[in-house]
Amino acid sequence: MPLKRRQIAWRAAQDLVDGAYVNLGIGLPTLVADVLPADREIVLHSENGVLGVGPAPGDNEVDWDLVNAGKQPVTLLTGGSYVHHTDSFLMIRGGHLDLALLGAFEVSQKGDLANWTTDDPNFPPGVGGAMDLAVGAKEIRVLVEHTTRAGAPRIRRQCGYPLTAAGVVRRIYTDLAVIDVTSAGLVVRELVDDIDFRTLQAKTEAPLHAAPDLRPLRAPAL
Amino acid sequence: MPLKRRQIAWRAAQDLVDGAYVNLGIGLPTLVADVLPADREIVLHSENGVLGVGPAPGDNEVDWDLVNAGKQPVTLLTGGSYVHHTDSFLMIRGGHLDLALLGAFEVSQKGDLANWTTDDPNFPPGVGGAMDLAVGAKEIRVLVEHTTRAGAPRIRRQCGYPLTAAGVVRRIYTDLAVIDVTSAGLVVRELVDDIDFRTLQAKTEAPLHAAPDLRPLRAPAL
Amino acid sequence: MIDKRVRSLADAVAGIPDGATILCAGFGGAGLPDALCEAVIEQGARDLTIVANNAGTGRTGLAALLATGRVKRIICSFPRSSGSVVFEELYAAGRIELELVPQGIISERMRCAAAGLGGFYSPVSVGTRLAEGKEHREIDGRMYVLEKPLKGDVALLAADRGDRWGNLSYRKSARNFNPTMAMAASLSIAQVRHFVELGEIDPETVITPGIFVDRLVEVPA
Amino acid sequence: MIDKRVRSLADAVAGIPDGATILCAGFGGAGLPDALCEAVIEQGARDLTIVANNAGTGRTGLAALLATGRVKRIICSFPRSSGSVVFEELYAAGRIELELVPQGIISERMRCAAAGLGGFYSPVSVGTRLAEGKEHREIDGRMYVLEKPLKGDVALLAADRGDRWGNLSYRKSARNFNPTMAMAASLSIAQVRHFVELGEIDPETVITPGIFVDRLVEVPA
Repeated sequence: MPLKRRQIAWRAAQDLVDGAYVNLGIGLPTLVADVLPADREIVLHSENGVLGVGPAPGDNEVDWDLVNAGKQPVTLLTGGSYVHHTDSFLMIRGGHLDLALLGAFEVSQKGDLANWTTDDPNFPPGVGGAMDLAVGAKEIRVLVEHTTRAGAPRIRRQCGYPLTAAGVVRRIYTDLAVIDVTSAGLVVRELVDDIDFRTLQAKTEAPLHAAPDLRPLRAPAL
Repeated sequence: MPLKRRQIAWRAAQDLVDGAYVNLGIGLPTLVADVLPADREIVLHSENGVLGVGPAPGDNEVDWDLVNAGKQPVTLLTGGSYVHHTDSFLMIRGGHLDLALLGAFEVSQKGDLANWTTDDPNFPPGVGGAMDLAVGAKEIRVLVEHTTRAGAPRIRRQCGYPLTAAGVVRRIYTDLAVIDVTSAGLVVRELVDDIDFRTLQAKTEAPLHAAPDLRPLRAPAL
Repeated sequence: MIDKRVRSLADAVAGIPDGATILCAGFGGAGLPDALCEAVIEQGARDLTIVANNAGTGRTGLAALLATGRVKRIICSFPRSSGSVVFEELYAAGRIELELVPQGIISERMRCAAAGLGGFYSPVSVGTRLAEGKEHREIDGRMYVLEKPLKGDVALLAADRGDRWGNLSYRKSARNFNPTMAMAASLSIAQVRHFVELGEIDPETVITPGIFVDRLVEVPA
Repeated sequence: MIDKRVRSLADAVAGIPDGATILCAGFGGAGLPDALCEAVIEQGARDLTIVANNAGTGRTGLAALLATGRVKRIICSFPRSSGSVVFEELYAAGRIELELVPQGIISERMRCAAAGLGGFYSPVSVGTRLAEGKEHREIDGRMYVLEKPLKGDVALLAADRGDRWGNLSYRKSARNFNPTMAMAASLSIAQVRHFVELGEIDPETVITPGIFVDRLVEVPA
């Protein structure tokens, strides 16, 4: 079974180490805040000046002065703090974040990231903090559905959409697999149970390599 | 009678308008904080991150966490605030201060300012915030004794010491006179009672012009 | 005596000239000076350039100002928020110019202006379409583009508390662009939820010192 | 679990390598990490470059570190404070290099490094000896010099309160260079007067967020 969106977020969250400073981009990555491993302290950064983002508030706790990058209400962990936008992006661009988890339209086999415009003339482009994050965080990982709704692959030889940054993505979490971007190409580390490697390759434009220790990709029901 | 140092500060303080944001440099200008006109709210800035510097503390109120640019203990006015150094110099360099009152080794007839090094090889130079202030504040005025202890003029055709900034000084307050730097040269606006213009000129290397409405320079005993 | 408080929104936005560049704070709805945006509609300035992170949502606040057709150009990072219907209509009709700037670079360019600097070298956007036409330079083995200061004629701000000196404090993520925009405009105007007495904001916790604020008006939440 | 608190000054300064560039906060005696400076003496690193506003006073703290002869170079704005006797002796004897940088430019260069930028154009020092050898550029009719980022291997900080995440708050003008230096070094070490529980520093009034701090040690005033 392909993972649900929340399960993709859960899988990405399992790789976060205790004490890590992690930015969550809008879309899929935002879900990570609600599925963090309970045994670790992970400090989530939101580009709009929140360090120490907590889980979504209960219905009675919503405070519209406290939102995340996707403008959804969040909470603040004990120990968290607020900064203004310029300082927030100093954190981003200055290499102070260990990791940024970002959404994508497309990722190339070389780790190129395209997530800001589809060039649809009827639809204004929106870059937000994506370019700042893509060049600023110490490491970039992407959370993305393996294909578009129409079935087109999002992991490509070259990005068709305009780039956000070149050669920055190190790991890709999809509903079907966990894939590392390496100097030897794309290496599949984990694959969901009911899809074989060949089927995965068919849904992926760029060539894939199976890791010697290829493992099943499984997530709890959530 | 030449003015005493505190009287020079008092005279400079008389020209500060209600609501002005004013930086005080080290040395003579620092004294201005204690002789402000009581009928105006003037917000004094100290380069080390204090906005709203108050008068010197009483002996029992000294707090070594609250000092001015000269590292002397000060107080904070109600309404004052603290910022870090980078923001303090953003205020300075970004033109947010209406006025900086600075000390000087020398000032030229064109408003060149020299106040950071005498090139004495036995004595390290110290620039501090002088260059930032000299180019950043909306207006620069200098408080200085008219001559050195040895009697050499400090107001010169050209500065002999290395410049802090060129062409920035607009008004000079000395123990003998108040002098404006204008496109037509140095214009004496006020002169102490017991010195005539010719004597003042003799103590000044650069040529002086008497203002049509030259007035006496007087200050209370303080 | 310093008293930057004004009595009405009309007084707060008085004198904004045609052709002004207006920095408009806020991230989504947080810290958004919606009342001031609407006051600018009444005030009447036109041919405006707006600098903001988003392009307004719904039909109120910034979106209402856009809907007047008096904004010729918007400089923002993310005009694509759900509910940016007014902007999308204007954009599709070719009735508004869009300059898209990465979010951190908008903020840094405004800070650059505020700090009296002439420009800075940024690694952001290198190798992308947004770097086209920008001066490139390699420094210590990394490629950068030159970014220029972005100064406002006016800043519209939203804060939680403000005193007569113009000192401001914010709540939580409503801080966002407000402190930087306050520093980067010739005329900075804040709507605050609460006027407070001088000294009520702890000097350690003033986020925007009054030196950066010219007028403030009380607009209860 | 994040816990950046260490038990001793020796633990706080462990591992500083020879040849390190150390950012040392403080303005005069306010916000000066004197105990950490003295701990570096015990720790033993040599061939150090110190970045600080002043060059130490008396015979303790930074001055004591200078007196060991293990500082080859100091980058500062004002080494001339009264009581900078140790520095003056070393300087007169030609035993220490001095790079003099305007105070705001030291601070801005460190921020530039902290912010991941490649450099900036500054109007400060134009037309003076301190601009000699710097790249000049006219932008919009004003002359600027190019200033480069200044990054530390280590920052030594002094704060009032600190918690296990490394969040710091300061008192009054003891804030000075501390927040910027905390951001600009690979390893930031703070001496704090009081360890406090997580959450005791109001999130609105954290001045240095813990992301910028690696170790903190309690040194009561």
